[in-house]
Amino acid sequence: MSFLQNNIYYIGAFGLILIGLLIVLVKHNLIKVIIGLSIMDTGINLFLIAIGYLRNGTAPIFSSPEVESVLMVDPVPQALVLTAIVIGVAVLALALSLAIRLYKHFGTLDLRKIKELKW
Amino acid sequence: MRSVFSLILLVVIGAGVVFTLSSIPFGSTSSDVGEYYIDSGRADTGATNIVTSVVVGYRAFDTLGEVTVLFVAAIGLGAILAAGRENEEKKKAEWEPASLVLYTGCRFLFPLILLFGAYVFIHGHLTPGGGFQGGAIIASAFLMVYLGCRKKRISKTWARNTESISGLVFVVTGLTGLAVGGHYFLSNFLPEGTLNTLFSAGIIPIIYIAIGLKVGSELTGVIDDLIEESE
Amino acid sequence: MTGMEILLLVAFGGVMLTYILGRISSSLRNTFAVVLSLVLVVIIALMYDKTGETIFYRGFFGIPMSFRIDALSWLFAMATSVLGCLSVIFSLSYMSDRKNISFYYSMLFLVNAGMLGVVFSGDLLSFFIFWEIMSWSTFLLISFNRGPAVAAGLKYIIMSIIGSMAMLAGTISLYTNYGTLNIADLSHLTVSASPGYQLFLLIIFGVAFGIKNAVMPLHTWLPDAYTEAPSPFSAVLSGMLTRMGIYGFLLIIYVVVGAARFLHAADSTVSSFNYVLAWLGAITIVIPTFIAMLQNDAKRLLAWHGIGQGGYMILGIAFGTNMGVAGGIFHTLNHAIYIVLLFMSVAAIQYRTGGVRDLNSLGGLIKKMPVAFIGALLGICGLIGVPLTNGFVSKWMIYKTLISGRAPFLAFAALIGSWGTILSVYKFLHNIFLGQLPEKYRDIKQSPFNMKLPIIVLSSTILLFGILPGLPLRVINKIVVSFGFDSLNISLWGIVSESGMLNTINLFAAILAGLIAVWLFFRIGARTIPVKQDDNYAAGAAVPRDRYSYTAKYYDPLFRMISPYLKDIFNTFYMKIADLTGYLSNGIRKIYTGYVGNYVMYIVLFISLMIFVQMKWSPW
Amino acid sequence: MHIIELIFSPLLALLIGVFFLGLARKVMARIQWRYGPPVTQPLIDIIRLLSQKSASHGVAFNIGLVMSLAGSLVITLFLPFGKIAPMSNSGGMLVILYLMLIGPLGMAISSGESANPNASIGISRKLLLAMGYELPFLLVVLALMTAYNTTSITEIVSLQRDTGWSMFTFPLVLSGIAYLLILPAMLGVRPFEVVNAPQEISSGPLVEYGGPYLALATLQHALAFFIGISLFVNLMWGGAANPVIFFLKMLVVFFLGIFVNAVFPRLRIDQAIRYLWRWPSLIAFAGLILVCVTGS
Amino acid sequence: MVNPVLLIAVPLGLAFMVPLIDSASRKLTRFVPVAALMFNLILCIRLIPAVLENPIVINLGGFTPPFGINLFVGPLGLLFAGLISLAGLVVSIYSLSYIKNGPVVKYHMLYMLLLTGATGVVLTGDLFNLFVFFEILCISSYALVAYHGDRAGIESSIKYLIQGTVGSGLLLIGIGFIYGIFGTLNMADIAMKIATVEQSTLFVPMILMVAGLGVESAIFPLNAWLPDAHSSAPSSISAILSGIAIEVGLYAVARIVFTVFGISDIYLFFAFLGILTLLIGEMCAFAQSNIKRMLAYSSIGQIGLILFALALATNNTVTGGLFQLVNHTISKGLLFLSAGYMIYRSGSMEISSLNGMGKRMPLTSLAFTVGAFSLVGLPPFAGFPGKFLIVSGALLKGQMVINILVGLVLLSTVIEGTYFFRVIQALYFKDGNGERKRAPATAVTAMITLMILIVALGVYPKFLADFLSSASSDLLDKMSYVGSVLK
Repeated sequence: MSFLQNNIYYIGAFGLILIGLLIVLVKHNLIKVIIGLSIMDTGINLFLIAIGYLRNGTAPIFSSPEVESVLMVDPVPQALVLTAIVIGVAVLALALSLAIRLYKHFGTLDLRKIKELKW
Repeated sequence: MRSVFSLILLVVIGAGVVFTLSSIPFGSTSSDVGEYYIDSGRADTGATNIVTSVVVGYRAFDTLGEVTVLFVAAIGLGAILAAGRENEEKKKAEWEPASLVLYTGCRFLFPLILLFGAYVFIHGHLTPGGGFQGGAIIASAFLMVYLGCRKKRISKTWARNTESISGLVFVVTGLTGLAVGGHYFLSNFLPEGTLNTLFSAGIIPIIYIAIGLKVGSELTGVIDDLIEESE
Repeated sequence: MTGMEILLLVAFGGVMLTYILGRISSSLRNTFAVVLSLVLVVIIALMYDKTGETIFYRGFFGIPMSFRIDALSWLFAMATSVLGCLSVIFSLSYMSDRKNISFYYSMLFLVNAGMLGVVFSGDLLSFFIFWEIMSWSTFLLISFNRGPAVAAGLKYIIMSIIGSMAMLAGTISLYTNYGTLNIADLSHLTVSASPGYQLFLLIIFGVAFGIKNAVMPLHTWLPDAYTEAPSPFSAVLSGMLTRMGIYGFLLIIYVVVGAARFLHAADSTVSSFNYVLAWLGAITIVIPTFIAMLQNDAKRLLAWHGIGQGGYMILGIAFGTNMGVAGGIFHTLNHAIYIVLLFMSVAAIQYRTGGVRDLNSLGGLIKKMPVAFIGALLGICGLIGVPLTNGFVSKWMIYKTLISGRAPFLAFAALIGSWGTILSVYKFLHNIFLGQLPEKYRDIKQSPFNMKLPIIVLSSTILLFGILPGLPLRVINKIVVSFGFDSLNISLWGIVSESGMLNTINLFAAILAGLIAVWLFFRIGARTIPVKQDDNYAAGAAVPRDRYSYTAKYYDPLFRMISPYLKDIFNTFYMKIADLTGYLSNGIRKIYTGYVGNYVMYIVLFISLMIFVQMKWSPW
Repeated sequence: MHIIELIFSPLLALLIGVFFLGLARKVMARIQWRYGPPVTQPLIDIIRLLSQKSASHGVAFNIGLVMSLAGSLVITLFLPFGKIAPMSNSGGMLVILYLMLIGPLGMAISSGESANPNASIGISRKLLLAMGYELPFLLVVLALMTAYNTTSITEIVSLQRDTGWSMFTFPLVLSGIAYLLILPAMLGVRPFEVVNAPQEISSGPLVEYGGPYLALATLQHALAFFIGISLFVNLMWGGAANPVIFFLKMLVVFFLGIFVNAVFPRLRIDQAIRYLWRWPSLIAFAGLILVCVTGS
Repeated sequence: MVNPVLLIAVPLGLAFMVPLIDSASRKLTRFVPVAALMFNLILCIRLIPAVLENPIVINLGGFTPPFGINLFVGPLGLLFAGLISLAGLVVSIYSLSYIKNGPVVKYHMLYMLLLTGATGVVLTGDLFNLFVFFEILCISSYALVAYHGDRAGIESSIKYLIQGTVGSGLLLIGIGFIYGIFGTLNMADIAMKIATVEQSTLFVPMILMVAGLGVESAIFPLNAWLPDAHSSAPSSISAILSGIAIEVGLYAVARIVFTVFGISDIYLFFAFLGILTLLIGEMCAFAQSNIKRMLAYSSIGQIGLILFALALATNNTVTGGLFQLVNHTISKGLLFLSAGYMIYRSGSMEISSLNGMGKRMPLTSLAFTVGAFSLVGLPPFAGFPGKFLIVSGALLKGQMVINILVGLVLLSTVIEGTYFFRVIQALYFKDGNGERKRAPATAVTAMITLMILIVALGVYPKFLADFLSSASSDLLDKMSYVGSVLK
């Protein structure tokens, strides 16, 4: 039971990543695939935060001088996650605009039908 | 059949990940770089919010890259939507006007959200949050206005100009750091000032304000493009 | 700036200049082309009997690229430049009515320069570079007159790239093993090489030169290339370019691997390689010559003979006695002369009859184009090896080596090859020149002067070398000595060797006397009245005019017996391989199915496969 | 003395050749129970033909025929007739082999020039027949040359003096038999007479020949006959010390040829080739292998 | 001495300024990329002498490496930066006249940002920074592939985006693992600490990162996006993608595998992967009838060859690999540029429609021929020295399995020769209709510069060979990298 308890964050994070991948692999609808990708992104962000987490640590902000720094969480993954989230948003926006254009051209979002460029 | 096969693949990857994770115990990783930032973060950059000191101080180059990513995405989105647009005719969809309650509610809330957004990115180096979060809040304010009162539209050039000016501010401060400061790009050439006061931590607030404006205007531009597309 | 550097500079400079002048005016370019080729001939002639090596370029990763001249390279260079000059003179009028002729001339000079580069290169790197330049410029020329020539050009370039890649592998393996590519040093270093490595070298270079010289299994590109190339160029192609393979074989067997020293040592791999090569040469003589009999297209018939004669040269060279090698080299020279002559006579006929080269629709042209007839007659006599022609002397030398070298079966193949040549070549002469003159060629004129000049020059050289073989043999003897063999006993009129000798002057005198005697005997007979061609005896029945061609299916009884055995199995085999690759590549490209789910599946598959392998066997 | 030999041996050959032609017609007649023309008939015909006018089909028509006769004449210089072998030191068996093809080639060119369909068909038959007997003949010659390890014919003759006729020495027996089987084809006698038999397509290549041309053609035919027999005698029956014995041996071979000529019907050209390439070639091939195995 | 960080800062600043410049004067925006890249090229050339002695390490923000981000400008980094700016400059000159319709301002901004991302990836010394610049490169190429907005462009862009995002996700997970294990993001720091950790745990992060970067650098199983993306993008963009983007991806893979991880017994596997990519690329290209798709598959093939050369990890082969890489950038760029205008004139991308182009556009066909000959590796052109070095380096290793692989390389050259010569024959020796019209001046200048470069490199490869051997030693020996960064 203790394995599940103290690794719940890793399990959660990689659960999300693998589910996201599974969606991308299995689903045919473009929107679902994009949702799968963003699920995978959130999973990765959760994983990064889990890496930097100290057991019952606090946010690394010295709001008042006397806050001591022993129990502070590692700030670097948080900086990485900040960037990762923004990249996730950027790619998501681009994907959705492409989806709009795709629907205008192909009339469908079913990726199995969007196979003109092959071989 | 396909899902079963991909499930097997993912299980194998999961096994590999578990095997690797065994060497990274949860909740007790000791990253010496992280400790260094916590101990000397305030001394080096003057910001009390260590995450901000990492984001804009130590790893400012990352954030510059980060801002460029958003900038690229915004332009890419504009290019893709514009490319498709001119080859089909322009039809104006008739939208029925929003109800009065909704209209006045939005008009009342709009400045408040803007104010809150500004507060967030101005105090980036003191309180949690920063340029990106503030920008997002500002964009949400504009989104609310779009949803609330349909006909309102911000002027295209305004959004684009703030975007490029704030981007320029970021790069120019970096270059002046190179020219003036200890000959390093993005080095903190302004005095750190006293901790926990508004005007402290050298160039970090300036950069964060620039980022806040840039992200705000970019996301608004994105929302604007998407809404224009959906008409 | 030694003679060689000036020569190469002039040759390559000429290429650009011809193209530029071609832009200005065609007559200027024509005169420049002739002058340039004459200058080349003169420069090479001046370099007679000089040996030496100069490094001319170190820019390629510091590997010294050098020029080298010795008797062998001088002979080949001389032949190349003379034949090049003749073909330029010949193509002045032949190509006059075609489009983008300046491209043709510049490419012709590029091929010529490439050949000179190959012949004069002192190290394998510059040899390879000039070899490649020669190959792809030939490709451009073969596919010059569009239509079916494009397929022929493609087939040529594929096989020549395979050959170049084999040579590149060989050159680089030499470079990695010995650190140098200089031919002179290599010949000292390779002696210490293990037999296995020597065999590898011989095979790799053998494939490259075998393809170029169209040895039997690698010959399939040659018939199409010769027939589809513009005729003056197919003359150069058949005369000298394909014989670069022979130059390569000589270089590799006798200079780089230096076989002369231990050729007949019992266990040495080189002699087994030469033995196989000799048998390949023998097969290359017999089968293509009999296939030539089946052909109905004049140039294709000559092309198959090109392959057949290549077999004689390989036979001579592979049989490592001084007489054999000398015979092989002399035959290369002779073959160059008469095959160019034959192609030129075919070209002259094509020029006059508007590009017709189908043997069944020509005939009786002897009255209209006597010079072309003389050229063709002497050409085929050389090809057959009728005494008093140069072909006879070199074939005699090759037979002599085979018989005294106790290889009767090889000699048998060669002799039967000669008889096959007689039949097919007579068909060539008969169908074009003798027999009934068709109606539509009633009014064709003589071939122009600049076509007659090369034909006359070449015919006279055939007779000259046939009667006085000493002239070329002295040079060839120097080559044989440079390879390390002991020199032949050469005199102006022939060769003395321990088992029987050849005296061409006596032979000439005897035949001349015989001719005069019989001519006088004939003259004392009654006067003869010249009569028109269709006034001849047909046992009462009227000889039908122009309605059926009795030259078709000329050797039909023999064809019915041997043609089932003479299908070109190698060609069908290579075609099958080509289709197979096409089919395979069509299958492979199906991997990219177009559905993005599959593409992401490939990525995930790659990772999970790697992880699975790592977890299970952990090879890392 | 050398000069005299040079001049007289071709004349002698011509004489014997014409005599053989006349004798052949006389013997054939005798076998067919009739008297037959006098032995000197071919000589008379030649003189008659020389006096008749004839049509000429152009320069090559004349030169070709002259070249073929000259070629045959030159061969006789190289062939030892008993001791008389005027030029055998300046070219061995290979030269003879190659000189033997000048005759048919010259004939082919001249009759080709005559633009007569029958002539063309006739030449193709002549060359095919030549191809037919050439294959076994080369095997036989190669066997001989390998066995005696020389390409000079006088050496072969002198070696046979001590080892006995090569027909009966051990490794060459098979080659001898093969040579016997192909001899009728080389001589152009009856079973293989299709090339210029009058009954066939108006005597094939000779269809356009009249007057002096026909004379030269018969002379050429006579010389070919002589060369065929003398070559056989030299190679297989050990030549002879003096010309008289050599002539007697030739007579024996001649009679052999004529008897064969009298008895056999005429073969079609493909039958001839099929025959020549089946048994004689196999025997000759076996002979060569035998020589190689035993000789080396 | 000029600070190399300007290589990234100046184009970025100019990119941000483009909207302002555009509102000022419409015409000027077209020349901004040309100016930026000209600046970059001059800066790179000025830096060469300094870099040859010892690599320049720039600490950004004034913080020493393990704590701040540093740029590592060694010979290898400078080679790539120079190559990017050179090819970028030529293509930007080409696209002055090629890109006329559609949102042109956005095209130029995206184009400059793509090249900045590429320069960033090549120069950075920090793992996460590499990821960020890699993202800039990817996202701008997604957008530029869809620039034409037609069916093919959008379809290939969405497919490229999905695969690219999965790839960068994997890369990020790999970086997360590395940070979890070592606690630092600086490449030199990780390289130093790599030995402390047991090798089997490092395998999964390495595979994830290599797969992530591999998607962009077109290694076999991961390159399914490339044929569609390169064939439906505008030709100037496919020239940049083929010439620069995949090479930068390969640089990243090489840097990760050689410098950061440096586990030498995996190199043979990458050699096999390279050969597999080479063969599949060449075989697919052999069966194509669409000219740009054929060139895309041949890019896959060439990348396989370069990966094979790099994976053999001796100074000689890596120099050969880098030489082949430079040659591929230049000649593939030339091929795409000339193909661009030929397609523009003939209307369709089918090879059969290019018949007779030799007469209609003589200079462009000559450019195509020179590019094709150089790519196949015929002597007077730049491909031959590259192939010569790779094969001689590989044979020097002496192992039997390597010799067999070299045999396969030579075999694939034959296949490559076949399909390129087929096209050349279509250009010159088949008759086509249409009037004779030359390509515009800017395109012609671009093509001529590339042609001169190819012939110069082919005839005198020595002046590049010395620079490349120092670049290969920079890639191969880890210790000097770590030493110069964490001195």
